[in-house]
Amino acid sequence: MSFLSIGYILQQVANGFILGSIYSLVAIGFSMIFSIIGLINFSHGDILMLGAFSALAFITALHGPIWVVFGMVGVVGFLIGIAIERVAFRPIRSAPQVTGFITSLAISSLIENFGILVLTAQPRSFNIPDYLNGLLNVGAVSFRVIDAIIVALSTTIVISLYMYTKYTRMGMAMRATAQNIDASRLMGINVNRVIMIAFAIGSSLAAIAGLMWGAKFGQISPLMGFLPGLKAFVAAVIGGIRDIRGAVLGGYVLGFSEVLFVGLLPPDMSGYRDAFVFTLLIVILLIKPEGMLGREEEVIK
Amino acid sequence: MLKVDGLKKWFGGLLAVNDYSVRLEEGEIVGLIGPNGAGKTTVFNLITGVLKPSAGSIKFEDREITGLKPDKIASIGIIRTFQNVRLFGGLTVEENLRIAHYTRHNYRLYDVFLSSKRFRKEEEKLFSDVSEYLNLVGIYSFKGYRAEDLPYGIQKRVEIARALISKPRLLLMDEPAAGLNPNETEEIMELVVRVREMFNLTIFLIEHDMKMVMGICSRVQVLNRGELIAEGTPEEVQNDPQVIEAYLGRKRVA
Amino acid sequence: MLELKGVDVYYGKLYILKGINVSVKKGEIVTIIGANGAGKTTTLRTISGLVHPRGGSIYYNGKEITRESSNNIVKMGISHCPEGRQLFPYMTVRENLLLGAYLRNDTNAIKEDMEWVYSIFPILAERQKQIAGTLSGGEQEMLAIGRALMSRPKLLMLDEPSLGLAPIVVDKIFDVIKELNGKGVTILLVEQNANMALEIAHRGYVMETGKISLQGSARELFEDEAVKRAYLGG
Amino acid sequence: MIAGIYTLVILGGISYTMERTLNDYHLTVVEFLGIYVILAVSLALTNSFTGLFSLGHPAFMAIGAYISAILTFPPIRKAIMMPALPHFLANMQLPFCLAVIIGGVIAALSAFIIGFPVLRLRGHYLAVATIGFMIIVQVLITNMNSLTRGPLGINGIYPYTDIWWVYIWVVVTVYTVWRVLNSRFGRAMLAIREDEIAAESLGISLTYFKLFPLVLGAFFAGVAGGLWAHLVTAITPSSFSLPLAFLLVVMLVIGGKSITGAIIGALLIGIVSELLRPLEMATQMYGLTQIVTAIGLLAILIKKPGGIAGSKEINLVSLYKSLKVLR
Amino acid sequence: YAGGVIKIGALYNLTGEMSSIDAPALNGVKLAAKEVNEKGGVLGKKIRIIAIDTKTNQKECATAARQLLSEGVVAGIGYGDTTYVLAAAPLFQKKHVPFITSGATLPELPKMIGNYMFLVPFGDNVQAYAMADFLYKDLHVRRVIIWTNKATDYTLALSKYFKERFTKLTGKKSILLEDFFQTGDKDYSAQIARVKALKPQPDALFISSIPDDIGIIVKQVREAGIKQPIAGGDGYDTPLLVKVPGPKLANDIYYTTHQAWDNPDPVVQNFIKNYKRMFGHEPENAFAALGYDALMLVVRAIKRAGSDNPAAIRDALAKEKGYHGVAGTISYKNGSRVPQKAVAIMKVEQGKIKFVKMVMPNM
Ligand SMILES: Nc1ncnc2c1ncn2[C@@H]1O[C@H](COP(=O)(O)OP(=O)(O)OP(=O)(O)O)[C@@H](O)[C@H]1O
Ligand SMILES: Nc1ncnc2c1ncn2[C@@H]1O[C@H](COP(=O)(O)OP(=O)(O)OP(=O)(O)O)[C@@H](O)[C@H]1O
Ligand SMILES: [Mg+2]
Ligand SMILES: [Mg+2]
Repeated sequence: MSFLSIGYILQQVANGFILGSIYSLVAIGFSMIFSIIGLINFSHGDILMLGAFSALAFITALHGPIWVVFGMVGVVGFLIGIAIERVAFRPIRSAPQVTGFITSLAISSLIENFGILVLTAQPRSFNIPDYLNGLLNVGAVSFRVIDAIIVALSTTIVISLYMYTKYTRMGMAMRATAQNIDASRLMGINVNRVIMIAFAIGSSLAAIAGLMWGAKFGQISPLMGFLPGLKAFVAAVIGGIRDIRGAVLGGYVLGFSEVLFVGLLPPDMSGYRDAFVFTLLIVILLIKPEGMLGREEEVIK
Repeated sequence: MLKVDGLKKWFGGLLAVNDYSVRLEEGEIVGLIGPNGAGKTTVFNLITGVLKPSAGSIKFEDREITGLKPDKIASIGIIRTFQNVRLFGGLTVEENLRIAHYTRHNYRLYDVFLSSKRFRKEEEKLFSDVSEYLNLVGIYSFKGYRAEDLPYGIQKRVEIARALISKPRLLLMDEPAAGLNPNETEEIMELVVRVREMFNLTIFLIEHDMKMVMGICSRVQVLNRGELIAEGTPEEVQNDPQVIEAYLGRKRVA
Repeated sequence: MLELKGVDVYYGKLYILKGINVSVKKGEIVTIIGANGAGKTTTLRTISGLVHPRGGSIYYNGKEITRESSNNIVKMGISHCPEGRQLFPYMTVRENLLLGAYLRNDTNAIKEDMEWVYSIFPILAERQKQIAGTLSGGEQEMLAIGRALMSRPKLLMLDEPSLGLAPIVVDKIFDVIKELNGKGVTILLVEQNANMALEIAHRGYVMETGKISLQGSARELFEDEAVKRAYLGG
Repeated sequence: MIAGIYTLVILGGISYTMERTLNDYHLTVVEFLGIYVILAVSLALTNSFTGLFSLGHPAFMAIGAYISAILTFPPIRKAIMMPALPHFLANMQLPFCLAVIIGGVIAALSAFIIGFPVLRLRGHYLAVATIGFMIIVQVLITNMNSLTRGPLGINGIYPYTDIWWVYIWVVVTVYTVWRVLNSRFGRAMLAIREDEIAAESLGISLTYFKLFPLVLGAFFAGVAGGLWAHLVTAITPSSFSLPLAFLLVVMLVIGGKSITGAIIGALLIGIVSELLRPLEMATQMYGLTQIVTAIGLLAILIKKPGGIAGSKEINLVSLYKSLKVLR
Repeated sequence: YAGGVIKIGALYNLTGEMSSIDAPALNGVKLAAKEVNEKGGVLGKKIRIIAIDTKTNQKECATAARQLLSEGVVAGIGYGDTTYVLAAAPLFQKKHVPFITSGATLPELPKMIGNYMFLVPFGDNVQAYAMADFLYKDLHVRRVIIWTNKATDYTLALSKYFKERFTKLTGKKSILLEDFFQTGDKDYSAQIARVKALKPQPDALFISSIPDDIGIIVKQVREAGIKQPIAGGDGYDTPLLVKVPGPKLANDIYYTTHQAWDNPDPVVQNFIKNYKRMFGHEPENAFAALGYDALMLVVRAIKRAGSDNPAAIRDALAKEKGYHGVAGTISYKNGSRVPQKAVAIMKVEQGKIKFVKMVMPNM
């Protein structure tokens, strides 16, 4: 095919990378919450939506520099995370995992339908200052300033978060809580606080990803959260949920495969894209049943 | 009845079991002892198919069972108990035993739907068996409790009852007396001896309680760092200097 | 140092601990013995705040801790080596030990203590980098004990520390308990190996179906006919 | 046995009365409730009893729905609407009952094929794989225009589904699952749910007893899909998608881990949205139903994390005894 | 109102994915009902709208339709998408109650469902033909590429008719490339790259999209430096078309729709004014106008029939000869229940939407 030039492929790789960066940011937040209390949090995507709308509000009201908006949205997500954990998830913490999952569905439905009631279902445009839309060219590859910011910011966040969980006391406490709550208590870890912080950080990342989403695609709506939420779940699982690096990897795999399947399949096959993407993901799982970075270390005694 | 030859198991760089062999004759109670981390549980895991051996062969009644899946091996008649007790925690004691009755049923799916005679007969037998085994192990009064709510000691007994009700030919017991006080240990010893006679069982036993090992085993093997360092009657093993050094400690000899 | 007054504990609707009174004085080794299901484990879990009593109260150094959360209780110097090991299965041996010292900041002293634990259980030193979930049963028990030691407790509660250990290691553990006690650590010990427990303890309690049925000095209990018959073996 | 017959008769009587007295709308609501019961009870096989977290039920429904719809469709209309149908299908028109069963069987067959590789996965890994399966089925239906008419879907399906078909299938489903559960097969499933390793060590084959509930559940999902198609009369690829899977899981969780629980959950979820509708119509606040339902759901979960029925079953015999119907 | 009420059912997906299309339509219906009632109702009776949210779910459509029918509505109005009409309308047909879809544009609908089914908008064939004619004759376009959302029936049908007409005008080779995407897609870089790689370049891009996606598509196409005209159907009738890409990028876009909002016609301007008064904002999209027209059509039919008997209403509806509505003038001719009405062609220039002309393609 004529369009399969090197430049074309490089461009697709770049696009996959940008998309993957957003996905992995959503997924890492998802995976943080998941790994600690085993909660599949389907309201994660709706927090992304709330982040996007609050970003829109800040941008319209403030006209401030974009990094201030990023900061404020992060704080909003942080607080939402704390609130949701307190009200909905703490009371059912000792219940079976699937109860938490259902709770998150209920929260998600609450947020979405409140969103429709208050904001109406109409999508809104999300316009960012012009300089962020400027086109950059590197060789054959072109992208926009906001894309560069997205990639840089998510990479930074992902790396610092990894460092945080790996090397700080709080990070250690998080990993401990993830593995054995009672034992963590006995070590003197304030489990409630740890879970709350994990929720807050995870939600804050979702909110920031919401801002990125809006800035990249230019449009947001009260129902926008479903798909990213689902993708975060898929990415986190594919990567291997015990390790937040897995979520990052899963996010990129998902981003790349979505872009590349459209990019490389002949146009009339592109309707099958999602089937290909999910077939690939299932195959990955069959080869590595615990996800790409997961490992099965249960010894039978 | 059981023939194990040249068994090896690597965990990464660690050779957990090295060139291990054993012969069990019908009706015997044989002990397997050794320091913590010697590889005893690993041997059980290899025999029951939970782990795949790195080398070696396992034969049960002249049938090669190396590499078979655990459920196949179990249905041939090799049943085990676990060191860390693996009950069906959310279910009652009674249900735990009913499940284990599994291999003894022959009815088919259509028997179930038609509630055929065969089905009813086998299920009736099941109910009487469950009571019988609960009584045998002395836990009848706990039958309605959820297994995971029970104290550790009772859980150990439930596990034994569960293993017995599936009518094993060879029973592998991993530390049945752990967590029991001396009196309870004695009860378990009696129980083991009794069921061996009742069902003509062969028993392979891992245990750190020397009173139990010395009391009921006809032969004892000693494993250290994956290798057999001694084998013989309880008395022989007990006085083996290597065993004392590595396992029993000098205090106990006195 | 520690005092339980009329403590009632329920699991759901089940009445488990029925108004028990237990006290531990500073510098003592106190042991609780009793049959399976008597409520020994529950007693320890209640003290360390994993379960909260419905009635009665618990005092530690004169301060009421009945409703206190576990992490605060641990901060006060109580360390609990729980039944069933409760390790962090995906962490290495070393990391598990470090978590035992979670509340401490004295890096050098932590290192020293870790060396000390390794000297008690040399096999753990060998297995430093192994994931705790893959340790053998006995190795896990050693790690759980080691982890409890790492917090430098004032009161150490051990729930069946000898479970699954080779005889030579059991002896070692009882030696260590005595040694620690010699250094001023108060000890509350739950053991099935009642003979050995009473041998090193100062005082003991006998528990039966959620009640304290007997208490006294270790010697008294050791010589009590009923205790002998029920718990010490023939 | 006698209790069972009593129940059949009572339920039959209720159905008869309803058929006679209810209007079209209420009858439809009842029929959907029945379909929900079939779905929830059959999904309970995997999700509640075997501990396999499957979200793939809508995929099996879709398969059953499409197959049975194509099979009952009159050849004349097929010639216009689906001209590219293979010859044997184009000329075939089967009775409703048979079509639904074939739909169920093919759904079960697909469960068998997908189950073999995928059931090695556990927990959330399985959930993702089943979501993937559902999306793949959806994509195939969307893109196989000649068979399925793509996103437009199939419409004008004859509304064969009536309260009696629903009644029969509810009874068959509940009976089957109940029998299975109280046999060695069901006990093997419970064992796998509680501890795979221990189950295996007692001689229970994981492969077989994971496949079995999936395939059996898929059969009933396929049947429910067929009933659904012939009740709604129009189906599209998006009729059977993730939100429906979530809805079914919600039923199971608020009901509890038992057949009784699954039935309670299905009825509750099915009835609540209908009951709340007048409120929504009166306030004109659309979305209120979902909000109220969500809050109610949260309340139930916090109060009863194990579900309304927990893992308890209604014992029919003792129920009748306590009502003094039976002596 | 001495004469009581006339119940008219409204089925819309007010929550879920379709809500951005359906919610404005219901608003239009409500506005029309309010206006009618303020003027004394019809036949001395008040119109009561019974609206049900069917949650973007066909099962809900089927139950809600039955609920409406059991409440005795004399007509049903609803939906901006064929899929949901197909679940609800047959039930109305069976009970011989007319169903008027305010927004679904599949021209075969009445044939598929029966003589009680009516469309308010023109069929997709009409608008697609109109656009093909316009591109060919007015813009002198000879080579196009077509992008189609493969996940909805509306977009598939639109592309199908466009292709049919355009190849008839210019020959098969005039379609340089057909490419596809799906509802909710966010990244069009692959499709864009394929357009850019074409030699020769197309004269225009025909992109068949629903309202929720079109803004994002235009934004990315223009950002990538593709300058050719973009053309499409009434799915473009949403503020997002301009707002998402911004006025600079929203340029050189042509689309067909039902009505031009800047049409000085008092019917249109009053509608906008009253809508704003009632709901606090301007109509979100053309579906609002279509919903308004749908109810007005029913009311006119009731008046003409002099009865609120559903069968009588149907007969009167079928005889509609020139209702001058917000979204054009509607008449059902020759027994067809798809209106013969002119298509408005709009142009977007630097973010400004301009009316180009009305077209009535010969079919
Ligand atoms: N998956 C694994 N990876 C690495 N090492 C392992 C693994 N499983 C077991 N081991 C190691 O193999 C050795 C043998 O373990 P095993 O459980 O067989 O010991 P054991 O003799 O049963 O000891 P105990 O008496 O303490 O139960 C141990 O040192 C253990 O740490
Ligand atoms: N989570 C629980 N839910 C309900 N009952 C429980 C639970 N945990 C323990 N029990 C019950 O509480 C009682 C006391 O148990 P506990 O574990 O404290 O006994 P124990 O003395 O430590 O026994 P063992 O020596 O076997 O460890 C037992 O009857 C047990 O069945
Ligand atoms: Mg062992
Ligand atoms: Mg205990």
